[in-house]
Amino acid sequence: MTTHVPALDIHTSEHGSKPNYLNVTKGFKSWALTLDHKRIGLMYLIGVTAAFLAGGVFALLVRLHLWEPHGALFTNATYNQIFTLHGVFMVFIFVIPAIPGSLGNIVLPLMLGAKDVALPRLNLLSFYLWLTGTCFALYAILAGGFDTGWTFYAPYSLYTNQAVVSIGLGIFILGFSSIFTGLNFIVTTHKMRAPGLTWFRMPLFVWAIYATAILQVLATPVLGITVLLVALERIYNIGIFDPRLGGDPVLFEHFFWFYSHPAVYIMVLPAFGIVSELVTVHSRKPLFGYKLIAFSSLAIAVISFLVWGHHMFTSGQSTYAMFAFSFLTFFVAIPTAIKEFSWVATIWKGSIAMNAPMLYTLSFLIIFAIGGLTGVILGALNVDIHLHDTYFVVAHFHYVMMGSIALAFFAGLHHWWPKMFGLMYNEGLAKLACGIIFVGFNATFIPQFIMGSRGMPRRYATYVEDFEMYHKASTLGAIVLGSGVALMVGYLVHSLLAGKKAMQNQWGGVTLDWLSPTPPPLENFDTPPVVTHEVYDYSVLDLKTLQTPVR
Amino acid sequence: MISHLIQDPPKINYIESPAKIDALSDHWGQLVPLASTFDHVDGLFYFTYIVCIFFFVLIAGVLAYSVAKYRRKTWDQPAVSNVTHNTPLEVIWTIIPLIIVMVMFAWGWKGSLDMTVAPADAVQYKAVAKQWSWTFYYPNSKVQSFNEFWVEIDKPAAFTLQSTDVLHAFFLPAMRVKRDIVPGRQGTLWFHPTTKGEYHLFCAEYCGGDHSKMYAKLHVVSAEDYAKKPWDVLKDSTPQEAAASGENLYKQLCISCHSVNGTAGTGPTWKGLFSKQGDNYLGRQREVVTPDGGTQTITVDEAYITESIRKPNEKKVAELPYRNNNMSAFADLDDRRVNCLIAYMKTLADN
Amino acid sequence: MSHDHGHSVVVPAPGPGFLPHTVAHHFDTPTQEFQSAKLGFWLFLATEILLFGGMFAAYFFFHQAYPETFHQGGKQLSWELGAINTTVLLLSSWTMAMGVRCAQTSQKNKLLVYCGLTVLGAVIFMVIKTIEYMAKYEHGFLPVFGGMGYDEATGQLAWYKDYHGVMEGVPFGNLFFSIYFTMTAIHGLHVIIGAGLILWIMKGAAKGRFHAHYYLPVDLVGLYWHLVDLIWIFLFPLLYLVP
Amino acid sequence: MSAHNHAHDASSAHGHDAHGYGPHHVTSSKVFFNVLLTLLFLTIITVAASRVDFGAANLLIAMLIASVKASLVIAIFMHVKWDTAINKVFFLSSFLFLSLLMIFTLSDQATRGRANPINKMKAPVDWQFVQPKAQHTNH
Repeated sequence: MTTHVPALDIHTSEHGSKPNYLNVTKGFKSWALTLDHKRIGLMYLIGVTAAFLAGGVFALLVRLHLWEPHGALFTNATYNQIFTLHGVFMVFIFVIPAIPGSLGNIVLPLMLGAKDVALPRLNLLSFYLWLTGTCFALYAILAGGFDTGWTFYAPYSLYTNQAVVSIGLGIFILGFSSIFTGLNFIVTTHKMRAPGLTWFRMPLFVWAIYATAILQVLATPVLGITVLLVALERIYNIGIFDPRLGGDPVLFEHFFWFYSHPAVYIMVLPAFGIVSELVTVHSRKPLFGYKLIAFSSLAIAVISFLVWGHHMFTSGQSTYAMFAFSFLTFFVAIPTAIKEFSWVATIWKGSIAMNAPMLYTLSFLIIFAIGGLTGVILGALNVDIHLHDTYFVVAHFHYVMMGSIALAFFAGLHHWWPKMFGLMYNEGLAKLACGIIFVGFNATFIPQFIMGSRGMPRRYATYVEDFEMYHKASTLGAIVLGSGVALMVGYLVHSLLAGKKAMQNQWGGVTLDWLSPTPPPLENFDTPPVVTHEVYDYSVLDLKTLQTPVR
Repeated sequence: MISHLIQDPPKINYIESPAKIDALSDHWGQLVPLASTFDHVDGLFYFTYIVCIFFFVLIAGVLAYSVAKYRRKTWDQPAVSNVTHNTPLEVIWTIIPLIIVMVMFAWGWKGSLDMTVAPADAVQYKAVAKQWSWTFYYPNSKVQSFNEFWVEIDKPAAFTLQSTDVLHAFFLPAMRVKRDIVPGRQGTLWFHPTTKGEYHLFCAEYCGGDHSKMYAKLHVVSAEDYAKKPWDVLKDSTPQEAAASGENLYKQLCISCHSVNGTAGTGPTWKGLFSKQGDNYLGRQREVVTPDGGTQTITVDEAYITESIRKPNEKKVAELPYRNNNMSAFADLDDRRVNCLIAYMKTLADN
Repeated sequence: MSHDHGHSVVVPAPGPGFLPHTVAHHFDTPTQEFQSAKLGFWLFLATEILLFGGMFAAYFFFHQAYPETFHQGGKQLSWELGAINTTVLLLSSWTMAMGVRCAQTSQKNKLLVYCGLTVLGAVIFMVIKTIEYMAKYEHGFLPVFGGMGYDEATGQLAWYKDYHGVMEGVPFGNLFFSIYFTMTAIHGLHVIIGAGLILWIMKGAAKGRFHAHYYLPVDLVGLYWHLVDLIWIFLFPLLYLVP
Repeated sequence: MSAHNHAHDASSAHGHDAHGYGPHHVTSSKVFFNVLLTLLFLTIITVAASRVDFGAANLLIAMLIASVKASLVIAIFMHVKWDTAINKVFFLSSFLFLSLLMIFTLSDQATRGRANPINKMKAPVDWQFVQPKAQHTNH
């Protein structure tokens, strides 16, 4: 890659002989108190995967309950708790920390050529805050559960007789975990780059995580104060959101969406980053429109602060506010469209490796196209008035959250799996699982688009018979989707026990993460790297020796 | 909560789900057939829909073609092209979507203004939402209807919306209208029904427990039928009719909290509220909690039940769990309807 | 950089009585460490601004909705005590700034004195705050834990007593006091945390940890303390002198 | 009394320390003291201004004085005047994003109910809007 690169063993990663971050120290304490970004990332990975599986089980329960119009399994009250749990687990405990916390933590310092993140102790603190917040959520379940929906809309969240204070404090703590992660990544990107790694030589994953981090730092505090106020309302009846006491529920919605709309981009921007990396590496072609993608990440970050009112078109906010919010909403579509077009153009005339990470990426591109385009439908004011709070919205954001973000997370996981563990998963099973997930996902959510546009409201424990057919189709799809995810978890765990050794540069990447030994040692690089070539310049890759960059 | 799963009794408060409405018959078209003048909603919907399908086919097509054509066959196969950018192309795919979305915005804005500004001759109704029922008020009529309402065809109908507890939303899919109902504030909404029939009204904003059962039926009827005030038809001339009307009201208003078979619900069961001795119905003695926190023993007679319907938390039944639960007040329920409910309760008396 | 283990950069002490500082292993230079921590702390302060910002937004929102309530509510607070507290915080902000300056110039004893004065300011502030809270409690304006709730029958708040009827005639007088107590309580919490941090700085300063070559923690705690002051600068006119 | 006189204080040295952090700025005590006096003076102005009724401008004037005080604290006490560009940008951008929250939220409330002619139409006499038990009455 550069003249500074020392001789590396080309064909195998000699992780057996040299100590790497996994085996350099042993024992519970060496993990629980580690300051190493890769170990913290791995702990996040285990945690968020558990949260994802828990959220997935709740989702399956929701779908199974809706098999019958009268509800097949639970009482309405229990159903309400379960969909709330699904939302809270998936949004706050899984999606928001998933990619930055796990892959971001592991890969970002590697990509920057740094020995660690800038503030390693803060990094560990954010993980434990995440754990504490999750414990609050679990405690809230034991304390009787909560049935407010993940949005905690006042005044219902103020009146309901359930454990809203515990989960509110849990989300406050999870919020600070997210803030500290973002803060850390901003500082790391600014201060820890290797010599020669100028801003426009940074991989797009770094750009995406950086843009995400800005959102995390600037938007999350408002969520913090909002849930704190809800808790205070419940304990002291302070009345800011309680209409009986002069408060305004719409103010709650403003506060909530001031965070939660940017939060959508906190979730999706890292996914964009992963996909940007993967399309270029697996097409072995420089990313098309690198600068435009980098700037569009920042543009999305800024514009996303100006559009939160589009969640409130029917809420009773003023007509002028609706005008402004709808107008600005359409501007978010542009940088997003630019990204999608650029990815497709990158694949065009590339050398496309049809391996598991690329299959997940291609699935992302298809699903995200649907998720993004249906978002455009929802941006139009009068159409949104009809579609708001129906299954159309549910399907739309699942296309973005589950279909796009989770698939990108899986893609990244498969892509960096050999880097993280030095081991390979079963390629055939991986492709099969990807296919099952893709089919199951679409089977779950396409019926929801149809019933939503026909008026099926969301968060319904029972429904009118007109929608039975769509609900049954959706439930069947969910079962397929669930089995695909189960298969994926199965072969990934299996690979840890009996996987083949991975190569040092498994996919032929030219960013710094592939320059480090596999798995990386404690401080990542044997020699401090220096960058001398442009980003994604595959001409430095020696194709004959398969993966190793030219020395 | 896991314990809740196990302990949850089978569906005691089960309401029959509303029957199918023909307007929603099974076909794979997109929107429910429109029954209002807001056709620009569908127009814009189908326009954006087609634009989206075009872009989706474009993206998916290019992807499929690329994957088929440029698939890597040998490990060391380099990319066919190393192009990194193409400024004219990038400008084009920034500008064209921008123009398209601006068209969508303008169209949507125009449409939503139409939906905001009601014509001056609109008939004024009022809808009051509470957990989990709807009450409808009609102009120049003292009588309300519950969970069912009537409007006249080809007359614009304007609704003032109120909530007595939490957020609800008034959603008529066939009319393409929806509006959140914020407690403490007054919401408004209008539509112009153009097709006779029955339509679903849903609560679209999550409002807790029986959110999904907060359902009402809209009847769009002809001028002749409307003139008969179908909401004002209450059959209570004989005790049997009154009891039947009472049962109907029970299913609309009370079923989610009160059982009639003796099972405990959120509120006390109605079975055996009275005991029948000959032709007389006798109320039981019951301990109740007064507003000052003390308890007293009262007789459950007609007067007490009437008070409990209109001001339910004045004298709450002292048993657990009822003393901890609040019932929402039905202060507007008129005497005839209250009497119908009492007549129905008497049919549940034990001997 | 495995072969660099044990070769961490050490910043020497400027003289006797001071301790050298070892730069964290993953940084190459002390400047990199300083700038990283500083940037991180500024970002943290930005989140604090937005956290309080939500409260300020609520303040303006309800001020716009019920201006008369806020006017009447502001009159119930003692602007004299508020002004004294403002002066105390401004003075303590100045002593803190001087403290940081002493750390930069390796003046150990003066650093300790200035930090001590700052903590004294915090204590005076909290004492005055407590006096104010007591007065409001006696008026029945303080939401206290237990026995709360909205009484459906009387349409009143259990906590909002208004014994002297001073807020009569304005809508939702409870809102002003809710906002007053929430904002000042969160601010007071920051004062206490800030005072604790300064005490921790004093402990390190006594050992000679902070000097011209390494004063990072003093600098950061100073920034935190100025933020506390900054917020109070806005709270004072908004709550005590409500226009 | 004004801070402007001291903004370019000659004694504010840009020292360069080879052992420590490289360039750092030590502000002179005189500047700090003058800022303190200015802040105390502005506090008096704040109280004085609140005694005069400027009508609708009251809030604006109070916020303006507070902003001047805050700027002094930020620029001098918090050393932002001499800080790196990136630190300035991030800290000051928090105020920018906060103003977004305030502008949209407040303008929503200020314009609610307009352009909504139904409200202006006369409701039938037999029912009128009744505030549902939200009225909060004092004794």
